[in-house]
Amino acid sequence: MAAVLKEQDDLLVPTLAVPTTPLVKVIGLHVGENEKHKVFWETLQKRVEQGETVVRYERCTPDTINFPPRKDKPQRQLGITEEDYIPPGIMKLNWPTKHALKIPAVLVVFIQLEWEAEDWEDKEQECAQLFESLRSARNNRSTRFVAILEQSKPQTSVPEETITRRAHTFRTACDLRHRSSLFTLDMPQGQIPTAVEKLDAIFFDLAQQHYSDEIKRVEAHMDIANQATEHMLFVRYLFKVGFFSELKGAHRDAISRYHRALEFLAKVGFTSARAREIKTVAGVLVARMCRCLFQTSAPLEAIAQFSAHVRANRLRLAPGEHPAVHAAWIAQQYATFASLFKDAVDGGLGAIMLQHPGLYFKFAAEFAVRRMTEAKKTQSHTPAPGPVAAETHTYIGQVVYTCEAASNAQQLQLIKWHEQQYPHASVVLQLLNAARTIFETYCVTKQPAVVNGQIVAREKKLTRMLTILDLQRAKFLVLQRNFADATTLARAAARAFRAGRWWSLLRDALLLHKQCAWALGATGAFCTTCIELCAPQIPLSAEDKTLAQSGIDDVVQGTHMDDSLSEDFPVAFGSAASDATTSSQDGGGGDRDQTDGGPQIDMASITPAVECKVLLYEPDPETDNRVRVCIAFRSSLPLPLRITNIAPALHIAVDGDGADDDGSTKPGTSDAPDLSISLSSTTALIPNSTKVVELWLATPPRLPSTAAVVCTHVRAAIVGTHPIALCWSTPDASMTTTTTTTTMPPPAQLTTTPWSALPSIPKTAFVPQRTGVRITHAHTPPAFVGERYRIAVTVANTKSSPTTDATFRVEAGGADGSPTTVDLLQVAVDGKTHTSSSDRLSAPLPDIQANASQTVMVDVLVNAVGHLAITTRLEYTFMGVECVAQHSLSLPIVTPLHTTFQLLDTQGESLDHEMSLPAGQDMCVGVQIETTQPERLVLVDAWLQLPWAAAVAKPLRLSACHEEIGAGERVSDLVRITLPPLVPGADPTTTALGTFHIKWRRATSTCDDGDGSSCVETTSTLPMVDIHPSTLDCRLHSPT
Amino acid sequence: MARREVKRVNGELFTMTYGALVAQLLEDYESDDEVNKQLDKMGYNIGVRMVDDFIANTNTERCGSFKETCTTLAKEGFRMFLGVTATISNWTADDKECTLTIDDNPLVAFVELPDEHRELNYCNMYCGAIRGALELLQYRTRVTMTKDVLKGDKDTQLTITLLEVLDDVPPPED
Amino acid sequence: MKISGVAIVGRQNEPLLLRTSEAQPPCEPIEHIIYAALDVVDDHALLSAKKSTPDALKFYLGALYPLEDGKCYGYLVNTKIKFFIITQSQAHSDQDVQSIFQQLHSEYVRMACSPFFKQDAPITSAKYVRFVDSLLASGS
Amino acid sequence: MATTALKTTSLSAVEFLVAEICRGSKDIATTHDARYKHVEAIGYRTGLALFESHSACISEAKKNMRFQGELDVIKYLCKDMWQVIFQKQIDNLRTNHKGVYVLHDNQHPMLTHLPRTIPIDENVQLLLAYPCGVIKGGLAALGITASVSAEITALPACKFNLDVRRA
Amino acid sequence: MIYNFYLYNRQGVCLYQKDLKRGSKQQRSDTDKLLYGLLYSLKKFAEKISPNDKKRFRSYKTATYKLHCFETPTGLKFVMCTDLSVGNIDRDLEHIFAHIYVPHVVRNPLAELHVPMTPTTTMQPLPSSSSSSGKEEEASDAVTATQLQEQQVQAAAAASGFDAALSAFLSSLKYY
Repeated sequence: MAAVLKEQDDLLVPTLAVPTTPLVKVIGLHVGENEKHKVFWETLQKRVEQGETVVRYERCTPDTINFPPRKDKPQRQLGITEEDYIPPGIMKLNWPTKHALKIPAVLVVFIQLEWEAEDWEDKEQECAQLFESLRSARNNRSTRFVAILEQSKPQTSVPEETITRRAHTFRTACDLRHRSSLFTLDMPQGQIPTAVEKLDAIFFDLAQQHYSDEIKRVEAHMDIANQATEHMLFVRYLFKVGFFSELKGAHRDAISRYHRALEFLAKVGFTSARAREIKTVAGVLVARMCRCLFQTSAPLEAIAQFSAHVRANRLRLAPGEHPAVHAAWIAQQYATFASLFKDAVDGGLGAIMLQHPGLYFKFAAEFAVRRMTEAKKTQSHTPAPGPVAAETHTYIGQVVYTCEAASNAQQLQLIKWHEQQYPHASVVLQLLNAARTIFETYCVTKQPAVVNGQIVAREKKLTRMLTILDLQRAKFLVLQRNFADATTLARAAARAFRAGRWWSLLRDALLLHKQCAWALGATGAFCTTCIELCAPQIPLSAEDKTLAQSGIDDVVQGTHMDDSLSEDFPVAFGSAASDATTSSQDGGGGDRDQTDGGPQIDMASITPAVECKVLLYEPDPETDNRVRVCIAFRSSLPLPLRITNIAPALHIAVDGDGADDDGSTKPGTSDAPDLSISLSSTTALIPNSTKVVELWLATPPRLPSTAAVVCTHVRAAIVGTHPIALCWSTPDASMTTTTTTTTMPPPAQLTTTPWSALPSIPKTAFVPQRTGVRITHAHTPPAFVGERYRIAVTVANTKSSPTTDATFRVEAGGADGSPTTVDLLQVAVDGKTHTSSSDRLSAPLPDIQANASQTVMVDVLVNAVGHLAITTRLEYTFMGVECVAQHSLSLPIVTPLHTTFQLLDTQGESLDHEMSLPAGQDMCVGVQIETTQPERLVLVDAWLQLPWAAAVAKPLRLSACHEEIGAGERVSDLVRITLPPLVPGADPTTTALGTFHIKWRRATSTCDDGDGSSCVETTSTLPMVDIHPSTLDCRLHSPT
Repeated sequence: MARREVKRVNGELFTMTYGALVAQLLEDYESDDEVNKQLDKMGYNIGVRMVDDFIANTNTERCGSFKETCTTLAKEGFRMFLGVTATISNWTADDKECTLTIDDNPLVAFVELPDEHRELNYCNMYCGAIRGALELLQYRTRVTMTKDVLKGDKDTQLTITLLEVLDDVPPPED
Repeated sequence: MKISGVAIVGRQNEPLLLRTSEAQPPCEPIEHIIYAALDVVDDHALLSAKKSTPDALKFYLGALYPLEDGKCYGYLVNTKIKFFIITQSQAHSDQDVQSIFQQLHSEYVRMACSPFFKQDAPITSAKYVRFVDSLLASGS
Repeated sequence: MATTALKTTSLSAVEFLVAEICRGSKDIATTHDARYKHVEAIGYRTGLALFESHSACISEAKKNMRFQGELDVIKYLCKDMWQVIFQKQIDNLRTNHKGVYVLHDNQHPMLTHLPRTIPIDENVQLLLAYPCGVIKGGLAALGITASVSAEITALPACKFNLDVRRA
Repeated sequence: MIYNFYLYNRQGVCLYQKDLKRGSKQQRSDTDKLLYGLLYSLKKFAEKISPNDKKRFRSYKTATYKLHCFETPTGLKFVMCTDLSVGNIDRDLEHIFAHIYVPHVVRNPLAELHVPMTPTTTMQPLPSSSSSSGKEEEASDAVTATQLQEQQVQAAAAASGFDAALSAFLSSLKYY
């Protein structure tokens, strides 16, 4: 990771990444030749590897070991103020490395010297000199010396007093007074490991002592320094103490020291000269703290600590400090922390979806981007800086352009130059990549999914976060000119955003995609994106939309494009045809087959800027048996667009299996449409107005009666030398069967009807069952018993084409077979009448012209109370298809007139049946007629008939004729009759006195013609009498 | 007047149903004007029913005057049906015209009138309802919206004009 | 608390309203923040579907994920509408955030009750936008 | 929530309005289907708004809590919302746990004023278009798409059949 | 005992009538018209002569029967003919209005107001039923059987509820 941060930042890397464990160096260990040494050394290494020890061991020779020189500081007495002494910087850059890598805490010297060696004195002298030299080299650092005397034979064999004596002299000679500074290695090879274990522990202790001494030393300085004023010094001291404590392994102490260091740092004057240095130091301090915190496995503290740090410094710019520099600094902070975090995680720390290193890499990237933009702001080609540029790297965070050495002008120039050289894009990209890899591992969640019945948890990637990252990555890939990868990323992102209807994001993705397509010369992809960019949903300034469209024009015209489109891309467009192949691979939302040379844009797979709807109308008479197709276009492009070769693909779907029919005939699939046509004339699409292209297609002469025409897709080409085909296809073919032709606006109105109101493809048309004929009855409810009822049946051809060989059928009874109480008399078609005795009649009908109508008269005789139910059918041929229209009528039938009789004597007293009358006696019959109907009726005539009475052969008329009665009114009248002598030999049985007849008609219907067409006669019987031949009288009976 | 207990329901239901109705009508008809008409018509049909329901629940004696009637309608009627009260004011000298002000008009709660429907009288049903109710009480009136909250006025106001006092239809002469 | 952005996302996770304060906009484009945050909301939704602890069913989802300079909070209501608040500076009491969400929601409901309200369409109601902006403005 | 802001109206007012909507549908639509759709659409809008505004606070206990699953929603519909709309609760809820629910309403307010004896024809069915729409819209507001149909068992009882389409 | 019951609206349409005089065969056809005329003039008369503004006319007696009339402000007239023994039954008539007419007719979503509720309204003269077959199809279409039925149903819907409730109520009256 650290590799990302160039220049100044790199210098910090050792400081930040330096190992913090005690360092022990070993001299005189000849692993090569000496078997024992070998074992000794390997055991140590093993311990290090297995983490049994924290000590770092290094082998070296007396002359390779070199302690960094300690530069002598001016001796300071108490009470000296900081005017006398201002350190040039806060912290030396190389200081931590010096102590962590160069200066050992313990120096172990192996010496092969037997206790009983003859030349003991000489050897002792050598050692003395060696240690002498080492000591001088050490220049009074507190590094501990340890000597190890190797013995070939075990000590026990040596007399006690020799050892003590010689040991003593040796110590004094080499000045190894310290208790644990002289050891002997006398055991056999096998026992060495145990010995090593002991020694390792001892070395560790010594190291601890060493670092404690160092701490004490530094603290001594602190005591004399002035807390109130010499902040920088205190920062330095505290840092040192902290660092030593780290080496010591006392992380908590370290943390607290660093903390205090920070506090002091905050007090240091924050001048533009120092700003950079101060912030860098702060960064270092915080980094060290976080490192400790992670090591003491307190990640949350670390995070809190760090975010506090960033929050404190985010806006902390010194006057005149260049924002780019600041952004760079923050970016670096994040990057550092991220890598620390990452290390911790790799070291087994658990992280969660919402707290993981990836986030911090992301943030780092954000600031890297900000740095870039800030740098761009002041971007003006600046020459390489002069000799001033010799950078001094003695102090942390001091660069030449921030140290007082350079003037402001120079500084600015240097910064510009520096930022200019800086490979921003790649840096950002690396950060983003790092972020993404980590995101991938954490953006995973368990999702319940139903697998054959039971619910199981399936892992699901939360891809949105990644998509966003990819979008950004794509952006920088473009800057890096890595267009191929950028394309793939951008397209994937675009797909996601399109699906989610995140238009503004989609726009960004598309713009990238477009740039790539441009650079790669992928015509198809380029045009696709351009078209989509113009879609109304995409938020884009008018100019940009225009730009996008002009891009298309350039392609179709094959003109070379100016660089107006995007800064400095290669003009990559050759002829569209040649690029067709490439475009088919990396073309945008799904280019399909390049059948017609140029690339094809499938509008169904993108957000279309040019919409297309197809409406199919039923065949028109003028265009005998041709389907009329209206193709409506609406373009959202800013400028007019000229298209040509408009070609709808129509299929004939037979109902029922229509669905799978369409399934097989989706656009793109091989089989050709049943009906097709291509309009070669060009059409201009005016922005945001509906343009309708109308054309007719011949249908096969005789379609099955359930056939329907289905449009599956439409193709059109943008006019130009390298035309680009557009293809609108049905979202899914299954819909085709469901759509109906009911709510279709007439072609004339298409341009005016709102676009949303237009039914969109797929659209079916020409469903032949739908007849063009309507049958209606004109009549007056209710029907009256006895009436001859004339029903005017109007057969109207509502279509604009004639109906041929029609037959009109009528039958008694409702369509549902409900019973009726009428007799069909006749059917009259313009004058000609057709009669039949049966309860069904039929008559041929002349052809009915378009929008004409034909009236058929159906006469029925209503013969009883009940229902007048008739059903009329019309069978006819329409567009060569047999059709049927049916209508049924049902009316209540009532008796309009009620008649009641009374038998009276001449005085008008009503006769009761006990009374007997002699023959020749006069009597009266009182008749009362009333109607319940609202309709007024006219009594044309009314008479009595007494068949049995020879005397009164002729009917006795009622005077109440031509009376008109309405609801609730009554007509009554008396007829005087003389009971005649009995007919000789008349059978003495009960017979009717006679019958009563009324002839009437509706007041509304005129009755100039005497015929019964409108006049109705209703008959009712008079009361009964019975006749006794014995006596010459008859006895009346009251009516039964 | 002894008022009987009237079953009451959450006011939102009425408001929202009415809103839904208006919105739907706007889809079905071309012009706002037609919608206004339809609302007025429906209002009338509701009004003629409401008035009987009202009388049945608050067994009111016939009000003496048009003035009295309007006041009752504003006070009692609105309270009973919509749970708000309206106030009658600005009587003309001849007591033939007044304005009815609906204090917090429940119909317009939540409503934000879109600009394309400036012509719409959102609350036009009031007019019809009042007209219908008064007509059954023998007053043929013209009711028009004069102020509309949705059009920026501070409250909803209707103007009621008495056109004619109806009398029982005499029996047909015969 | 400083609110730098407010977002409302519809049933199909399509954006209905995205507003940022001009004074202090969030560090990255609000689209990026919200789009990514949807992942976390999904996660919550799945969670609540599995276990039915009262907390899992709360409208208030708490902080969704950390931003460079703030947090993104989420609020998922019964009607599957998602509300988001982007704050600057890290620490806020949940009560405060929650109360803001409740205001946002109830105002939304008022708007949604308007008969002219279009379901699942980007929010155009001037009234509501004004309200949201007032929230953004009152940053303190 | 906005709910508290509003006063109450009389039940009759709502009845009159709905009845008039059904009657008025004649002026817009000719066929019965069209009329039914028209009325249902009005119900639908109502349901959307109504549930939108109520789904936040069902009960103090469940304030600002999400429903847990479909059944929870349906129960809410039968108890709380029915109370809001019709001042009663659904009397009986049946489900096959596969997305089909049957809500029995033994005394449906839309039908109470009808005489028991009249034949169940289109006009009577039309009265139920509104509640069906409300249910549909309400569920839609809560993100459930369902087909809703009502059938009258014996006046004034009726049952609503919900068929939830699961994605 | 109750002889018969009539309900008129202000237009003088007899919305409903009921004969309880068992087995009376006199023609109802015009009595309702006559009765309305009578009521009308009585009302006018009462309004003229009444000293104070309590103008309402409640009932009158003849040798054979007593007629009670209750009129709502909306001009609905509830009329009942009873025998002489019956006292003031305003309360009952008002009850019929408030608890039978309103719930069963006014609040009945299917009922048409102000059309006669007798189930035999099928024969109501219909606007477009003028038998001119020359008229456009639409006109004659308007009179298809289905529409007749619809009207019947609605009238019946209004009637049956009201009818049932009314007779139930009447029979509950002690002077029934």
